[in-house]
Amino acid sequence: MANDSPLVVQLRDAVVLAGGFPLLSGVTLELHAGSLTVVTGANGAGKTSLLRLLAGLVALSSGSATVAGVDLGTGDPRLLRRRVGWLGHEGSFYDDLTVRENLVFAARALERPTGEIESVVAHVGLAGRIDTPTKQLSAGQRRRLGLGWLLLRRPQLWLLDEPYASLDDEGRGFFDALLGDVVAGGATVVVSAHDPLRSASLRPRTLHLAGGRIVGDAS
Amino acid sequence: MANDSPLVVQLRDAVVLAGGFPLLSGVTLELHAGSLTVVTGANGAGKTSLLRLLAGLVALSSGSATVAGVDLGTGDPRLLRRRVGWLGHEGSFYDDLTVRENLVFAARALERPTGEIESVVAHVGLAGRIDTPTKQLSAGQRRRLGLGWLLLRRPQLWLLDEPYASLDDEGRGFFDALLGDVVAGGATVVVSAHDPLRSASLRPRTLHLAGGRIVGDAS
Amino acid sequence: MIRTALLVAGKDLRIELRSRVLLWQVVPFGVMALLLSGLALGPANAGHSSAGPGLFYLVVLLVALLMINRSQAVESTPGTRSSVATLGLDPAGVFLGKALALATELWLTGLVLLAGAVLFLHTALHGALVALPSIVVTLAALAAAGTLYGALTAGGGGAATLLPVLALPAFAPLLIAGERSFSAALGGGALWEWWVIIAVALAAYLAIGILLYGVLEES
Amino acid sequence: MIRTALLVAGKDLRIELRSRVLLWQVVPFGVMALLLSGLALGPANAGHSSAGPGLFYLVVLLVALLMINRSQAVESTPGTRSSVATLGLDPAGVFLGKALALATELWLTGLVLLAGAVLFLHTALHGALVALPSIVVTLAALAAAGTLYGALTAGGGGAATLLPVLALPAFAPLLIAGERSFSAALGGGALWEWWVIIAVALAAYLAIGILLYGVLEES
Amino acid sequence: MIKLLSQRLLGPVTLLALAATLWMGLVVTPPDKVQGDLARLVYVHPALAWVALYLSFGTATIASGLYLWKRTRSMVMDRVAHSAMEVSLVFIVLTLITGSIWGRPTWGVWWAWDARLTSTAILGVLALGYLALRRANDDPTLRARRSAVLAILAAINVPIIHFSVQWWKTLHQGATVFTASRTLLIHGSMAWTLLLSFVAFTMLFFWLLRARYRLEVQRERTSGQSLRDALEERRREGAF
Ligand code: HEM
Ligand SMILES: Nc1ncnc2c1ncn2[C@@H]1O[C@H](COP(=O)(O)OP(=O)(O)OP(=O)(O)O)[C@@H](O)[C@H]1O
Ligand SMILES: Nc1ncnc2c1ncn2[C@@H]1O[C@H](COP(=O)(O)OP(=O)(O)OP(=O)(O)O)[C@@H](O)[C@H]1O
Ligand SMILES: [Mg+2]
Ligand SMILES: [Mg+2]
Repeated sequence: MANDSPLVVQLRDAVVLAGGFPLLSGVTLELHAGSLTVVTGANGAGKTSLLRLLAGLVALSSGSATVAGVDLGTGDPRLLRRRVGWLGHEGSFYDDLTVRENLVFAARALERPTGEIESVVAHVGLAGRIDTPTKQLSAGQRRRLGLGWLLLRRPQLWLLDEPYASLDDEGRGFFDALLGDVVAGGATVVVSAHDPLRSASLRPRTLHLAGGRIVGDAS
Repeated sequence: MANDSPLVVQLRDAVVLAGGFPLLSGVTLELHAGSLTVVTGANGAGKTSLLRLLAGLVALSSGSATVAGVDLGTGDPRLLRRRVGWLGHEGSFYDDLTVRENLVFAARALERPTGEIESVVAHVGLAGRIDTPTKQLSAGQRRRLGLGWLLLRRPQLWLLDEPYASLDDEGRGFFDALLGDVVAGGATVVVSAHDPLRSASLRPRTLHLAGGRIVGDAS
Repeated sequence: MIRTALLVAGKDLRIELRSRVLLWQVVPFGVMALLLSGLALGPANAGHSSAGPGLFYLVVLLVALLMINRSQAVESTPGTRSSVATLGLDPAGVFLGKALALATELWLTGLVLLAGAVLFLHTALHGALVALPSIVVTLAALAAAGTLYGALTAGGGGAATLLPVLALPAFAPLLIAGERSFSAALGGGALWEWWVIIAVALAAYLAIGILLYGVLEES
Repeated sequence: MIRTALLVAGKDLRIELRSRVLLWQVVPFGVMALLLSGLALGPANAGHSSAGPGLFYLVVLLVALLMINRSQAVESTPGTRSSVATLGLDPAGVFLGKALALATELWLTGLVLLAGAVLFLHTALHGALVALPSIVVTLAALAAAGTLYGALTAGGGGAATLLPVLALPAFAPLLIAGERSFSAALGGGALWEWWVIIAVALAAYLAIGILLYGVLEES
Repeated sequence: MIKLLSQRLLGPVTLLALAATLWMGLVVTPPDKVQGDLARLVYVHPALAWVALYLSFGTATIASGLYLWKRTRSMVMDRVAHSAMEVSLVFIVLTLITGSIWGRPTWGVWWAWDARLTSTAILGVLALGYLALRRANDDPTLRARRSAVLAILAAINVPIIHFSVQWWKTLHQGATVFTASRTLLIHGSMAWTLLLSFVAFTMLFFWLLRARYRLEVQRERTSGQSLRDALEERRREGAF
């Protein structure tokens, strides 16, 4: 796949071990800025592990990896983490803080204005829950808060682990629209999913994982 | 809907409160043995709450409810719980025990033979992970273990909260087949889902929730 | 009830064994705390052999608090709670099982601490051996009370910190009684009054646990 | 760095404030522990005013262990870890912030305990006031050290029990120095040697934290 | 009619009894030979202690027991237990304060590691723990169950504390201060005043208990209203 936008992800034979077990058993991959990639594969294939590697949340055991300009072997993982946004399986906030307080914390941490927060919250459909402690949110509402958090951050590389799970129809529609926006804005998006993306207008590259390796690659 | 099989669920104006907030704001519902019901609704509509009420995991605040022959207001919730099976958002086992140990514990607790365990594990596709501690399983593998746990139990009332989430294609196929079996065997199944069921041969009753109430009911 | 108790005790002990927390963390902590309390009192008081029983029980208390926390933490991940609840285990059996597991752990730790007291605090070996029966029974009572208080404070955010507040007043008389009869053993005598307190406490906690543990579990 | 520190400290204190754990649980626990240590020592020793400083610091230590656990628990739900990691906060700032929040909580609790010591242990009020500066600095050092050790043992199953094992040896010298200078204040004197130890410890822990907290956070 | 009257009269009569105690204690009775006016605390402190330890703790325990017994389980019992425990805490604190005030001049210290003092303090922490547990649980049934069990646990604790602290103390210390104080009570007017103080503080207990209980009922009534609002609002959530 020829592409002249800069490389955002460059993995070469990346291996990730956990307690002697290879989560990733040698992944070679290049992703360009502004691309949309869907990672599929059976349960336990290594999708989440790949995303975690790209987020700098697990350490590289062998091979080489450069993500968002940071070498995962030698670079500063903090620099990398500031450039990626992560939406995981679990809700991912301080459970005792409210929706608003969590977002204020994130905004301050990233030195962003806090003025946008209300509109972001309304955007993801949580306006009625803005002062509810996060631990009381339903599964889908947590997901939505996760999206709000990313919207506020607007990272360079979006890593989304099964984003559709527990979102309702309207949420998925919103999510698809967001994805289009983000990619058009030049950010790179990697999504792990068991379902194909719903929107026909998004034409993602699809990677198929099995046994911790890429075994299929279709654009 | 006329039906002469016995009633398994009978709710009348059921209200469930959490910290003054109505998770369910008055649900009236009857379900017969051998029925398959899908509960849909927007995020935060109350699907999980309804399932938790049916499992006896949250207390009824007002209204009346009888589930599997147990009155939720006055009956013994333990009796009810022995009759229902629950598959929740979260993995639901002792994280430090292996797949096998968890299932052995469940089998012993229910006074079932432990001989079936190996075959159940193979059935849900975890044969290679039988001696892995549960906390190391991937999201989908946890779901599969949850299904295995239910298979072993064969409860009278199955309560499944978004079972498709994080299952791969093969897992979903397996799940659909299981659902058919279970219903045919006379058990009652309630599933919360954002997607319609995949199998065309299953003809579920679909309840639509909004604001903690049932606002739509289609067979 | 006994069957359930053994099942639950076995499960708890297996989890403990797996994590090696007892060996690597709790016991060293106990020995460390013994040394530290000696330091806090200053050489003049600690060298005194009369301080032995008091310090022994103080440290046992600290260790017990840690272990009670762990014993409850195992049960209280949200997913685990729901799934295990639907096994409908006999609450009296669960109580006895958890208490038995806790007692076993306390007995083991107690032995090591006793050795520590003999070595570091100049407690007479002979006296320590004479005191052994009273220690065994006191620790059993502590385990029964601890299991109850653990269940009382399980789940919820600040539960782990609430435990010591509630449990300390309950443990105080046990502490005193144990300490007194230990001191009496060192002095060569035996004080039946303290035995009465310890035995009554053990019986009372066991009875309350068997009768009321079910009330605590439901929620 | 300072900005991050204030942000993090504010967040931690807000979470504490929300749960009221300090007021309702930690402070009563401290008072109870004071009473209990008095009991464990028996009336003869406890009545002695010389026991005051030792017991005060012993209880402070216990309270500190509780609070360090809480301070880390807030960060260590799996989802929270990933999301907050991708904020890329300055680790030195995070360290300072968490230490500041912890110190604030310790100062407040220390005040209450000091009052308790004056009331229950007959510690001279004047002496206690003279000792106040040394107590403030010692508690700050404890907070800095505690934050470091907390991060060291964060996550993982047995973390809560591992903490005391590691932290107690580090706290021992602080405890001794604090106790000595408290005793000296009661005697009307001031011992600059102990001040040196406390100040050096504070400076060392702060320096280590600022330099190395980043290393601890990654993993 | 009698019920209404007793409800109406409880407050005023309590106040009257307290005023009478005050007048008897301060004016009618003579000062003590040894302790002087300080001895007048005997008309406050023991009665407070009685209410704190036995009356209110006992009420809370019995109400909790009734809650736990399936046939008498109701939120009324839960409210009574809660109210009684709160009142108990207030009285325990007052006992501690009056005791300390008394102890400072007589024993020379605010606090001594005496059996009775220690057990009172422990009981105070128990009551505080009970209230803390209530705060830590939002769900009303869960809260009611847990706190009822705690009250029962605390209750078995009370005799154990009593005996252990007693025995433990007699092992370490000789004479107690209380036998000495008892000799104070020979004079007729003093005995009567003491009796009156017990009656007055007992009535005060019931008055406070009732007020606290009513407050709780009131609170629940308003929360009943807000519940209806909450239900309305929740139902509307889906209706767009
Ligand atoms: C903080 C200090 C004190 C506390 C916590 C305390 C607590 C109590 C308690 C709980 C009782 C009720 C005992 C029962 O009825 O079983 C009581 C009774 C009594 N206390 Fe105190 N007390 C304190 C100090 C004092 C002092 C300093 C004096 C007098 C010098 C005193 C004199 C009495 C007397 C005369 C009674 C009446 C009951 C009897 O005669 O045994 N108390 N106190
Ligand atoms: N310490 C370990 N020991 C053994 N196996 C491990 C360990 N840690 C993880 N695993 C295995 O590694 C794999 C992790 O895969 P990962 O979570 O990346 O899967 P996934 O593709 O995201 O799957 P899913 O679709 O279920 O989310 C699983 O098969 C898991 O069982
Ligand atoms: N204590 C509380 N205070 C306020 N709101 C609460 C509280 N507890 C729960 N909620 C709200 O109650 C609803 C819970 O709904 P529930 O979890 O049943 O939703 P759901 O239909 O399963 O949604 P999802 O599709 O997201 O899983 C949510 O709107 C949540 O915000
Ligand atoms: Mg995954
Ligand atoms: Mg849900």
